[in-house]
Amino acid sequence: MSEKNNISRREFVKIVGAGIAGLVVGIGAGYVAGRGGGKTVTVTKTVSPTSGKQTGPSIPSKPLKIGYMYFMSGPFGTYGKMASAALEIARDEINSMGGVLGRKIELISKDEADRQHVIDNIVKMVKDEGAEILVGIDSSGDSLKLIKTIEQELQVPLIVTHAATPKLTECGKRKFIFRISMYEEPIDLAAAKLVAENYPNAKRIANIGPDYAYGWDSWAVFSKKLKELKPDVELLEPIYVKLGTTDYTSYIDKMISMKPDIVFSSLWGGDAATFFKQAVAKGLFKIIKAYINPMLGATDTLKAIGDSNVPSSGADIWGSGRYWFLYPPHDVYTLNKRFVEKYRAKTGEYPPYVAGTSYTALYAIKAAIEKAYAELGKWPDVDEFVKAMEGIVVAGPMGPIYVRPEDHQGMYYVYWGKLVKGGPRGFPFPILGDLAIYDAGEIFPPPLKTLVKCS
Amino acid sequence: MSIDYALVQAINTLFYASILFLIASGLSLIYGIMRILNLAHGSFYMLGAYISYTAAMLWIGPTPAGFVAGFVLSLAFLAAVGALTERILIRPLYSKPSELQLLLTFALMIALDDVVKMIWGPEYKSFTKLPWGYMSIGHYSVPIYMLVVIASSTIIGLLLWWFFAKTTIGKQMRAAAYNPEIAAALGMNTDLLFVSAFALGSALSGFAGAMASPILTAYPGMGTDAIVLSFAVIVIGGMGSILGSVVGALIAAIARTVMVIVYPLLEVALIYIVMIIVLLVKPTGLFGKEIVERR
Amino acid sequence: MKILVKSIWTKLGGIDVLRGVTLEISSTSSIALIGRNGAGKTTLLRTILGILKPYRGSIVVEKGGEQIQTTRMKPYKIARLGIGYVPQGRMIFPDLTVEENLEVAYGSPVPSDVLEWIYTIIPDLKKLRKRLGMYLSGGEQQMLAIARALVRRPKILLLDEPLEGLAPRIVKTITKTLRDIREEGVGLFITEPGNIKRIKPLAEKAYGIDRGEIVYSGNVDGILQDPVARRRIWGL
Amino acid sequence: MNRVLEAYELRKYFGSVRAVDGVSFTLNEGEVLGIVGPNGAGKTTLLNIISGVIRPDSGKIYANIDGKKIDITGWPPPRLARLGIARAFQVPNVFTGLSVIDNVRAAIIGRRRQYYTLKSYDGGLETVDEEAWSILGFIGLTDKYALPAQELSHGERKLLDIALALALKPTILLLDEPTAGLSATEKDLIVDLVKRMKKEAGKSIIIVEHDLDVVFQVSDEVIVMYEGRILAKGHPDIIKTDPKVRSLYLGEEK
Amino acid sequence: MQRRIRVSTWIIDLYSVIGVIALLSVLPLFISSYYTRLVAVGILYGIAATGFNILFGYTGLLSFGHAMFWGLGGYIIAIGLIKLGLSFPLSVLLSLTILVLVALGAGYISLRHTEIYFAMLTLALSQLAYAIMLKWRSLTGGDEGLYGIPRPLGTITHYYYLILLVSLITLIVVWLVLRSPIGLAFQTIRDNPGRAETIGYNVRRLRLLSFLISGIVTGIAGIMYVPLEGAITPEALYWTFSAEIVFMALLGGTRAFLGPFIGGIVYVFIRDYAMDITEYWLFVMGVILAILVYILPDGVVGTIYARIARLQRLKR
Repeated sequence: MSEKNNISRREFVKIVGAGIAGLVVGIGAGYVAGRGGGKTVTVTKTVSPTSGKQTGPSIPSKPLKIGYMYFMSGPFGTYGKMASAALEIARDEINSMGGVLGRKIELISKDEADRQHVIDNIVKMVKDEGAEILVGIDSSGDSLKLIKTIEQELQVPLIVTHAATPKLTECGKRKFIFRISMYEEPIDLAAAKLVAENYPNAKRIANIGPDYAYGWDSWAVFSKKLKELKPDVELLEPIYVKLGTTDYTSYIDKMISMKPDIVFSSLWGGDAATFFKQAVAKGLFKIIKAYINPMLGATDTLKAIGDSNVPSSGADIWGSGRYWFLYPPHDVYTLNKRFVEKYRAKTGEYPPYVAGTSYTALYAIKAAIEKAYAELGKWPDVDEFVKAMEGIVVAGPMGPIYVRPEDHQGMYYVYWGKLVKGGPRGFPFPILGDLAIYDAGEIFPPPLKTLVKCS
Repeated sequence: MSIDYALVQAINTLFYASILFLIASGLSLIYGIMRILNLAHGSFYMLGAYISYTAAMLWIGPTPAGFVAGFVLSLAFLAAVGALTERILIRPLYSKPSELQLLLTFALMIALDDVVKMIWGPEYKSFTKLPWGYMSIGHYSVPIYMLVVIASSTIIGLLLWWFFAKTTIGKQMRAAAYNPEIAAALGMNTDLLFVSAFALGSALSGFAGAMASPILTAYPGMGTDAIVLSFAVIVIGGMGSILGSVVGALIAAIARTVMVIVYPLLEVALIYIVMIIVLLVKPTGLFGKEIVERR
Repeated sequence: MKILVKSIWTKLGGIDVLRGVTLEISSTSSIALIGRNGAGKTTLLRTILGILKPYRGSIVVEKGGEQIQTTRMKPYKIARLGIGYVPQGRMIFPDLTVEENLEVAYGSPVPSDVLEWIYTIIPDLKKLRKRLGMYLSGGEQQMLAIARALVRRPKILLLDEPLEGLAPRIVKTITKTLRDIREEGVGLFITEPGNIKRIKPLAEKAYGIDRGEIVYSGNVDGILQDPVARRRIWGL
Repeated sequence: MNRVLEAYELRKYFGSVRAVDGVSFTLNEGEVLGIVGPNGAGKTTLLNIISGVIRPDSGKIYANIDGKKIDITGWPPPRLARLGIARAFQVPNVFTGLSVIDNVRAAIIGRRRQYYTLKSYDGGLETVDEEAWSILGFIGLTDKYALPAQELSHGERKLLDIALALALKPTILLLDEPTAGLSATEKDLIVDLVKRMKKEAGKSIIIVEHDLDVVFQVSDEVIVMYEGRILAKGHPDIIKTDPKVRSLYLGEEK
Repeated sequence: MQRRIRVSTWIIDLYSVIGVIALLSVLPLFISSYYTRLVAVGILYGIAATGFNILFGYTGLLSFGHAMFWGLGGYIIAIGLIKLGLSFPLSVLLSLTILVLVALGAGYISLRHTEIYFAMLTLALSQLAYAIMLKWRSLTGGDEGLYGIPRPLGTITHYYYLILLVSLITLIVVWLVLRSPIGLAFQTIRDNPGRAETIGYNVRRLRLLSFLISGIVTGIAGIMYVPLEGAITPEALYWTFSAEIVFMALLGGTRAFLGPFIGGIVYVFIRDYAMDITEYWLFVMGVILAILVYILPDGVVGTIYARIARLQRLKR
């Protein structure tokens, strides 16, 4: 696998290289594009960083208010807590460097768990509390619900850091909405490749996912791609369960009775952990070859699963996510190392993927504003900000992210990792061991093209 | 369908029915004796789950001793919570319209969700280990823990039967359920009987939470789903009847498993369809007696 | 022991059912309270027992030289002072057996000596021990209701229309039983809708009640001679 | 004299209990028929049969209203009400949340079936109000018209209950223990009202009462029931001295 | 005898409705568009609670499933607008038609009982509707619900006035019905169904009528809410929302005509405030509700009415 990864890595560097032309990066950070020594790409600052006390006449003096919304309570409440911790780290860093063109960042927030009032609350942050830019959104459904409100009513930029439905960016170009984080389609496409390449004998493929668009779309993308790569697979009747289901035992035994070789599952958060534990208890992993979960690379889920539940034999368990705190490796990519250390100092935990992407979002905002300032010599208005965001490259803990202008979608590599016990490696929870890295250029569909039905 | 498969699904069903029975029997006995529909009953289930988590994961560790300590603690704690709830919150409302009792328990329900978040945080609390190992049935596997839960709830069911059939205080509760005024005038301490009944019902719910959470995990809001299912169970079985709770729980669990296997689309809906049919055909439930509203 | 009822007023469902009732019940006498249906007899008993609270007046239990205010006391505490209650319509717990009915009133399985004592007074119950309350006949239920009131060995027994709705033969049996109980040194307070003949063998003294007011107090025969009481209670 | 109500051999058994066991009687137009008897004699069951709450096991009831003789056996209360047989209840059966006048209006509107209109019930239906005020005047509750029924005294509620029955413009009025729960003075109000309903409003009335004193004051004929049967029947003065009745009530020797 | 009747409380209610709506109509001039939206939500909650109260406060039936009408009204207009591509008026018409059918069906079934069994039947029916909306993915979007629902009249403020107009009409129609003999009939059934029957009312038919009107009014609120929010999820039908509707009605007072309407608005503002001061806002709501139960069982408006009534009586 390493040979192939070397190739894809080079592909990726090309894309980043393309984006680098004339780019402004808020952080001067070294990026080492490879594990254990490869070619080093240094992201150079073509425009001098605008940190410091830089206040022109056109720059407002009041703080820059950024509103964010995540699940702060309920079954997925940890996601918000983790993301907001990361946002606070980024805010403090930026503010200690003098803010964005001298404007300090101020964060305000609302709870996405209040499902009936997601839109109300977003509107409140903008109209009533004066948020100039929005960040966040955990649920795909909520992100789609917000499109109309953001694009037509509010007309403020929204940087999505978590919601992963292709429909958000790939079903028509949004004007004010950007997504800095990985979306589900490349991860699912990579999963299909992973299965096709590593499990040539696997025939029967089962699915259990949450009963909403994310669950259906993930299976649709994965299964379509897999059928294309490996026409002999048999796709079993997919199982969908209500979000927040706690008793999977009957489903698991039903699945066992279907005798699958591979189980694909897009369950996430607490649901993923609950399912996993019951699957262990029910011996599912003893009878299958591999378990593939695109959302397993979440530290909170892994913590809930616990080392004791990692089967020592049986199926390979693969997980992915938007960011894995051990990649790029700390010894070669100091930004990631620094972020993990800061996050641990603040929360006592290892950063989950939502932390990585939300942290990066603030730097993307900073970079875009400074880029626009460099070109226009003034604080950008909304349209100018949008223009600056398009094509920007920003370095986050996961490495540089290139924001594709055509669809406002952030691009970087996809990783898949195999679940191993964390204890022996010094972690208090299971971690993803050997990583398979899929280059963005290779795995991303072209902009505004998706296997998912858009209507 | 192979016999192995049928067997494991039967065990899954019994496990689910056991939990439902424990919650619903508590709700049912409180209603039967005191005519109070406690909406916070599901929240007591949730509290039981968290206490068990605290004992087994935070204090003692996921050993059999930790789990057993969790069961016992949640039973005791929820008995106390139930007693205090009846004594302090509900008793002043006995003379008021029953809507107010319903609203008060609703208030308690939503408040307890947040209390749990304040103490334990909003995330899923998941037990990383089940005690007592696993058993194989064909190429299926069954955690012994599930069998322990089924056995425990069977024992609890028998104990409840024994309590109401054989002990004086159990019989006094039945007497008070029939006519609390006469019971009091004959010298029975009905205040104590009501507190005890409420405590017992609440303890059952807490115990259910403690038993369920190692497999089903604990999370804020788990009570809201549990209470509405319990309503279905006791309406089907008959409000106030312990045997009704057994049968109602079995019907709910069987309906669910069958739907999971045959037609998952209807899984969520079926229990309410059964509930509606029972209410229309036999409003007192399969084993219920006529319930006289009491003010 | 004595129960002193001092000009109590009690409302039931917004109705003044008792309008200043004063009377005295003692453990050394057998008293009849005679009044039509709805005159306030049951309400009076329920007020004495603390099930209903008077909004004016007071009730005092005199016991062993002590004066105990029971006006605001909980019913079970009043009962435990030594007051037994045989409610109107018997109110036997239907899904408990005869012995269980006694057990719940006693508070634990009834000790054999108490049980023996009860069975000597009411021998008919012995063979019905295991029968459910709902399967007893009216007379049997009445026997059980009396037995149930006796298990705590009260000093005073309040009986609400114990002879009502029973066949003459059963009335005789119950009457005998009650006289035996009286012999055992238990005071009786018996309400009666108006049949002087059947209450006479049981009562040493009578009160007349009409529309929540005591309209007569004296010996049993005298009530028919009193023109006011006679008109108000019987209209004859 | 017109017999507005005739009942023949009414029977109703509950299991082995013969609550009403072959009772026949007639009610003459403009007269008051009193039904008395000790507890459990079957008075209430009889009244429930006449007012249609209970269907008799056997027997017939006929009404002669507006010159037609109609078999009304087993008719439900609303149908009887439409025909002109209304009942007042032992426990005042009024609409506690409504004001006194609205109680009466509701009954008048119900009788007239005037409810599919968007006119206000609260003053918008003038003929209804006219009638309501006259009933309140007759019954003596005019001063309390605005009070919610739940704030009335028990006696006033009894009056309102009778007012509801009167609002149905009945030919025959069935009164179930109209003085139960009343004080001695309130009782006289009712006695007076019953007399006026007979004399001034020309109602034919059946009254079931425990208080013989009341019955003797108002009735033209009295039926004494015992164990489901008629023990004696006749003019109040005759009944008063009937030894069977005295024995029944006082336990005196026959 | 011909004394003049004291001014009818119904006239006071009408003036209150007009006064409150007038007040609400100038409100957007003074508050931000966020608060305009919030008030709009409050108004619609108020209408939903008013609908509920026709059944509960006036007819004496405690429904524990009124979220069904709110949610179905919302879902059907959303389906009409985005799945069937109907115009706004046509979608409203479709939604109302289906609401009538559902209300008649649900009423026919649940009115076989009263009191606790009625509450349980309405609960079961609404949970069934919830399950159907959750699972009929092709039509309802499943868990995720429907979104991107266009709002007629564009801006919030314009739509606010449409909501206000609809609310005014709805309140006046409800007012007309409740002060008509039908409303009196409902109240007689609430107080004493047996007697209502004997004085000539067809109790079952009138209960069904009340259920129908009640369901439609709550449904209208749901219909208007969805274009405001632009989205709907199955939570709109979950039983806890039914309980919230009960909460709103009792908050305002079920014995006062405007009680539930004011209750809805107050509810939204309490919640908004609670959410601002703490993430544990549900706890705050629970405590407020509990306090209400003990000290203000007649609700906010109901208590004011009772005070006024007592003053009036003292004067006379």
